[in-house]
Amino acid sequence: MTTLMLTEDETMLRDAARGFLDENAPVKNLRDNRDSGRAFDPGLWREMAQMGWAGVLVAEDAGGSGMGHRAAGILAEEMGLTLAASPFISSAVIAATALRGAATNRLSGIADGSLLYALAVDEGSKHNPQGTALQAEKSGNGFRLTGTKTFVADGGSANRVLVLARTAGAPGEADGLTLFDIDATRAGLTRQGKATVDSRDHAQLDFANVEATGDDVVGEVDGGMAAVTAALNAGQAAVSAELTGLCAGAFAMTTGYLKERKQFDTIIGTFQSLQHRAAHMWSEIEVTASAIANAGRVLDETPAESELAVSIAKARATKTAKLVVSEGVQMHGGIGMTDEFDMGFFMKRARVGAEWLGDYGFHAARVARARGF
Amino acid sequence: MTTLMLTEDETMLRDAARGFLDENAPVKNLRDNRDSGRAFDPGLWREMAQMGWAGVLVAEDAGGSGMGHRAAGILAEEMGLTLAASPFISSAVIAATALRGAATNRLSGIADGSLLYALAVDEGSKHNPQGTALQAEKSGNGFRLTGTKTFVADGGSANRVLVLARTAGAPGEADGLTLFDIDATRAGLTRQGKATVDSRDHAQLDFANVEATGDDVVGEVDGGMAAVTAALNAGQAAVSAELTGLCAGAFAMTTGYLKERKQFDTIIGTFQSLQHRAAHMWSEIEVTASAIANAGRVLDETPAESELAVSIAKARATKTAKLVVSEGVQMHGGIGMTDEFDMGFFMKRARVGAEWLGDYGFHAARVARARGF
Amino acid sequence: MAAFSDKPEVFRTEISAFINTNCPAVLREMPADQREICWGGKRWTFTSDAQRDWLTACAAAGLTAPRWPEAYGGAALSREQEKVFREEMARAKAPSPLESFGLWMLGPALLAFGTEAQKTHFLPQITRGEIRWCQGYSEPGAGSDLAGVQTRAEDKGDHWLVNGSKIWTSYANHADWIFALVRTDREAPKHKGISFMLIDMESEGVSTKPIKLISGNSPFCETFFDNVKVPKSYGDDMSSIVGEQNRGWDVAKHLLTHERTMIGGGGSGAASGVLGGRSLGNFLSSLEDGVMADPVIRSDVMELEVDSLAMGMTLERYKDMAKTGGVGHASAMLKYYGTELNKRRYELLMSITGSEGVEWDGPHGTLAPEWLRTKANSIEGGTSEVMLDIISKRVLELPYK
Amino acid sequence: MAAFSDKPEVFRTEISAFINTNCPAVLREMPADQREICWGGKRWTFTSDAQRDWLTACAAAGLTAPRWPEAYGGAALSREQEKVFREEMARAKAPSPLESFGLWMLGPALLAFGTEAQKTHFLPQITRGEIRWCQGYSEPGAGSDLAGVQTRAEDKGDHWLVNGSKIWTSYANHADWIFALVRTDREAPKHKGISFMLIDMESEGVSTKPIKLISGNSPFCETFFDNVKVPKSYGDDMSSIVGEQNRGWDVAKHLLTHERTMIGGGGSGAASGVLGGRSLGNFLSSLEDGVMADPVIRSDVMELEVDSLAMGMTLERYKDMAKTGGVGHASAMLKYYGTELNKRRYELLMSITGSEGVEWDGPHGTLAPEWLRTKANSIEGGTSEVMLDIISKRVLELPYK
Repeated sequence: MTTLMLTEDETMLRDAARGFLDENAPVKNLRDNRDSGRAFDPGLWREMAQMGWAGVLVAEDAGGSGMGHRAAGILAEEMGLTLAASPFISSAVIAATALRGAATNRLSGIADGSLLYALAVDEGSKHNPQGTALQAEKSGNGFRLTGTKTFVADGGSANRVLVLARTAGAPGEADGLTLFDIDATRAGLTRQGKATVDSRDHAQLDFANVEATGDDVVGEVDGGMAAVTAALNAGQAAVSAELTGLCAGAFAMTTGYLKERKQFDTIIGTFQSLQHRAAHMWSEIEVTASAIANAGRVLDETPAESELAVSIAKARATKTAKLVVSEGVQMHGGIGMTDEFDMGFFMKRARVGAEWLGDYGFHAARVARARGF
Repeated sequence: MTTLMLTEDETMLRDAARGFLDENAPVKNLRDNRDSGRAFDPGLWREMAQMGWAGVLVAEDAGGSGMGHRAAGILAEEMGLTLAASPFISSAVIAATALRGAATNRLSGIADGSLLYALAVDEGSKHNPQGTALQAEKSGNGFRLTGTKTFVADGGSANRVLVLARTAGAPGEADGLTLFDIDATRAGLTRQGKATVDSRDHAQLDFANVEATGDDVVGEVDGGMAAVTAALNAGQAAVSAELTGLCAGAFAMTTGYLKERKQFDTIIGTFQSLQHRAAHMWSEIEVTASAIANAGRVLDETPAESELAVSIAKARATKTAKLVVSEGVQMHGGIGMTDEFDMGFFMKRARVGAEWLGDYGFHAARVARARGF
Repeated sequence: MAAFSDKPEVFRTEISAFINTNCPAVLREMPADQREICWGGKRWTFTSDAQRDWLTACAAAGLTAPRWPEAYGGAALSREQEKVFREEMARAKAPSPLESFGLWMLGPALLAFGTEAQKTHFLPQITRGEIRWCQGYSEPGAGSDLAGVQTRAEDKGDHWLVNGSKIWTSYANHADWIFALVRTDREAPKHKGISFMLIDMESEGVSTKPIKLISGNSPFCETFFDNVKVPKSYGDDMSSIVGEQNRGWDVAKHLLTHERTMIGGGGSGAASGVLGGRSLGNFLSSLEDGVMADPVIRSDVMELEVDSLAMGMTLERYKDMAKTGGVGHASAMLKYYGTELNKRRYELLMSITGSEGVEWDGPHGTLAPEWLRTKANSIEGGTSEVMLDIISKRVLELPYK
Repeated sequence: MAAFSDKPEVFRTEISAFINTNCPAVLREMPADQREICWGGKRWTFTSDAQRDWLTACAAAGLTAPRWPEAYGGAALSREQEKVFREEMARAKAPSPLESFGLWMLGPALLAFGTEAQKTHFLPQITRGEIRWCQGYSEPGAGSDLAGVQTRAEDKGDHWLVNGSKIWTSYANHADWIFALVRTDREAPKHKGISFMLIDMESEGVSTKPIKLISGNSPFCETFFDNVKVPKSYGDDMSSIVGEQNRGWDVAKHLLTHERTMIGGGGSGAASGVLGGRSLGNFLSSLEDGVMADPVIRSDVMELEVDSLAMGMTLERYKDMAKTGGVGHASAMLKYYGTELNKRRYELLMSITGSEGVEWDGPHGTLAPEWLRTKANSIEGGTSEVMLDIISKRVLELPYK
């Protein structure tokens, strides 16, 4: 396997992304988006698409840049650094992976940024694909979908939806699921936006006899888990990378504050207890960064084995982000609690990221299973 | 209910116990016991008995001092402070509680310190009374006991054994157990001492067709759990109290060291990171001390409700002791690692105390059940 | 003013009858989480006639400040009587008639440091809920360094001229008066030139600006003093300064200890917020299946419950200690442990409720803003770091530099 | 001296053949936890002829120090070749032929700071396992303050007269020579008057006293120097001091970084001890039923496994970083995290094994002494607190006082 350090190309990609995002999507943009009630800036997304980010996982012959999962992780990490909001993970990572090998026009639509996908998988408060109860009843040559999906990221702004539905078996069973790729405006599908703490687009999708044809099926009928697994792994790795970038952003803000803030006539960064806590946080971030790099590497090089690597990354990123934002707010004292200051945005996004596509316990349990206990 | 603060009488008892133990059972005695291969000092135990400690839970008309569980906790806590080894918890707390209402001669034997009891309850590596498999087969008017008990505290030096055996049902069931009170020298009972890290008396007891009569039964046949539950609660509370005293002992040693030790030409107690860790430890100890006092209070005043209070105490004491001894060794640096220094004894006893009569998870789960989840 | 019997059994009967007679049924039948706290004050709008009637009845009987002397609007209850009163209130499900910074903070300060005239004038206004007070300690940029007071009061003969600003003044935009630390001697050492001053918020030059928090709410304000004239005296023997001039730090320290114990109490249980008086187990049983099967969540919840119950016992023990001899600097432990515990509680509630919990208006009501609000628990009223400093230096007596 | 091919594929075949030919089957079939490490030295007693033969063969091929130059007893392998060698060793289940402080510590110091004569003389003795070295840094009472060296070497013309004592000298009672920090200039500032000296333990006046640890074992000694005469030179261009006189602190610092990375590696997995190469899952499956049903234990084990695997990736990443550009002070993180993780691992193993784990000679072998031994991990080679100081000041550049 290749090294876990960044290659020269990857370093260039990272630096370019950082330069672009610092200029075009600083944390202030998230605040502006929130205050103006939009989940992301379409203009920014167009520029990202033009730079090849939307097509990072789409092959070049389908119009993408085909840079792979490590590169996707680097981009997600940089977006986390400034909390840049975009449909990147839903469309460019999850949908692009799910539709790999599917119709080229979909993939090129993802790559050029015109198709915005959302993955509708969960139905309760916790990530649980196998728990899918949403029914896809056979009807003539097609299906009718009925049920409710919750916590659909980018579900309000998406123009297409990947939805996991049950065509056989009972909730809890991995078999009998089917993945559909449908237009978000299809009759019977209503979308209800949810105001979440991270000020991003999350929606509840209600399906009432939504018609789907055999052409809408991704992968095999009753084989939806196989169709969605690679996409989930890719998405989980990207969310982990975003969270790790978020850690770096919140941590840099915190150490910056420790170096300048005075209390009792002393720079607070000289207080040894804060120094040790900062050093501990940095250690956690470093260890997590390795897991993120490894997840990208495994997804690119031995994708069949990626579940363990991805779950280590998501578990670590979730836990590390919680530590870093909690310490970040505490070390900032009162101003960290004010809406005027950015630290709160990091805390809120970390909480949503902790739940998206599986929380700490979900992934830690997957690691345990993979490791034989 | 009465206050959780010490009453005047209790303060006097504590001060008297502390004075006696400081003089007669400092940590050095544990070292001497270990180096001479004995689990406790019989002379010391005689003196304890003469002061009424062995009869702390035995009514005055049976020769005891009848001071109750809070007093027993205070004594156990003081013993923990200097790691004083004695059969106190096994005999004076557990057996005295199990035999309450039984033959007076047994109780007076406990009170005068001549009867040394051990409770043989567990058979695996974790506390689990209901898991008892040791068979008590009906045989004529009596029983024949066959099976193995592990981790029997004071099992090597006891002259009597309380043994929980299965007279009906299957391992895992609470019903069908019977508690027997038998002589430790009875034919068919072999005792194998185990060298444990705390240098105290722990033994494996093997029963091969050991005969018992109906007179040996404590409580009802098949009602052993009822007979042993009060004793277990009392024992768990006393172990918790001992661990809390152990915390106080280890913590005092550590803060003492912080106040005198120099490194890099500075008293290490001035290092803020160590100060904050010490302050955190002290906070944990204070919170645990409340739980200990409460367990004693509930055992004395509303014993039927004691399970929750006792499990809170044992869970807190176990966790706090682990923290305090770990930090104690770390803050002492190299000398904390040497056998010559006493801190290691605290760490070793804390580990054994963590397991004795139920570990953290056992008691936390009991709290959860009592609290409705 | 109702007078209650000294005999314990009679007292219980009397107080129980008082509650049953005077607390309107509508208040007692309302679920705890839907009750609105009555804060009082000139601009208070009662949420119902029942709320007004209950306050009026309690104030008349001295029961908004049960332990204060009758002369100052209290009921002069003993500790034991107060305990019985609380028990009977809980039994009757009667809400507290009045809460305020006047009852919690200024009252205790006046009782300890005020003149007879100050007490007679200000305390009954508090107990009747007529005047709502706020606290002006912190200043912008000063953070934990409360003694770094820059707001200055210049001696202008018959009045003080106050200039400066305060931050983290709770609900200053709703308050009628403020008790504030101001610097009355700029030459004296840091802790020696501060006075504890009572200022009418309607004075010319006082203005407030709410601070929006990450929770979306604005429980705090910035409060500005721009050439505010504060009379040196509000009447005979009634200085606008509580305690001695330039000794306001003593008053503030006294109150800080008081405040810490109060804030620490938040850590013990489920008194308010999303749990709304429910036990954690009760809340958990309302969740969808499967969540509690996760060993990570289950073990975290178990640990939280153990620690919360033990903290409740600790508050009980410390209250008893405070009654006999006092707890001194050890109160910093209650503040530290209680607030950190409350943060853990809310982190866990967020984790348990998953994607529902992160909704501002989700099925768990105000959980998300409450969660964010808890992050301030370990900052306000002295940060956790300051508490640990106090414990290590004052309680454990670890050496200074 | 065997010469191996430069071509990767050929090299793999050759090295694999070498191992298969020279490593006796009895060593390769032995369970990992029953193997005894070969430490070498004048007084070494081989546990078997096989152990001796394997050392002899490896030493002859330079493979006890694969990356050292051939002139000094190494095999001059490239990084890639060394990796292949380790892979083939693992595949063949061949044990390390030799471990020693000479290979780990003194060798790297001599390679970086030694004269040609020092290297030619001392290094081959190390690679052949003829001389066993120990490290003499710490002194009684100095703790983390390694530069607080009191052991003094007085200049007596042709020799140094050494007096003082060292503590925590690993296996000094089995060592033939010691590399020690001694003060050669008592007037100079703390860090400037120290030299890195090589001393024959058979010299008159050297004595050792094992230190019994809480684990019951004595891996460390106190080592005393009582008027020990150390020649200034062991031969031409072969001073008894490595590097410049009075600049021994540079040598020591260089080695400390090296040591930290090595110790941190202990945190990543199950290389040794009670797990004996088994995975944690494998160990857990050997336990009695029910233990893993406890959510507290289960969630702790899951967390440990996640962190251990991530730490393994981190060691890999840092090794690669060290190869290109170096990691500098960030190595302190590996030491800190790795040792704390290893302590967690053993606390958990003790918790998992319950009443069996606390037995000195229970069913889990040496678990109890290993557990106690891990407590030293975060003390030796720089305490966790020192590592956190290094990270905060050197890596994060948080301000000094």
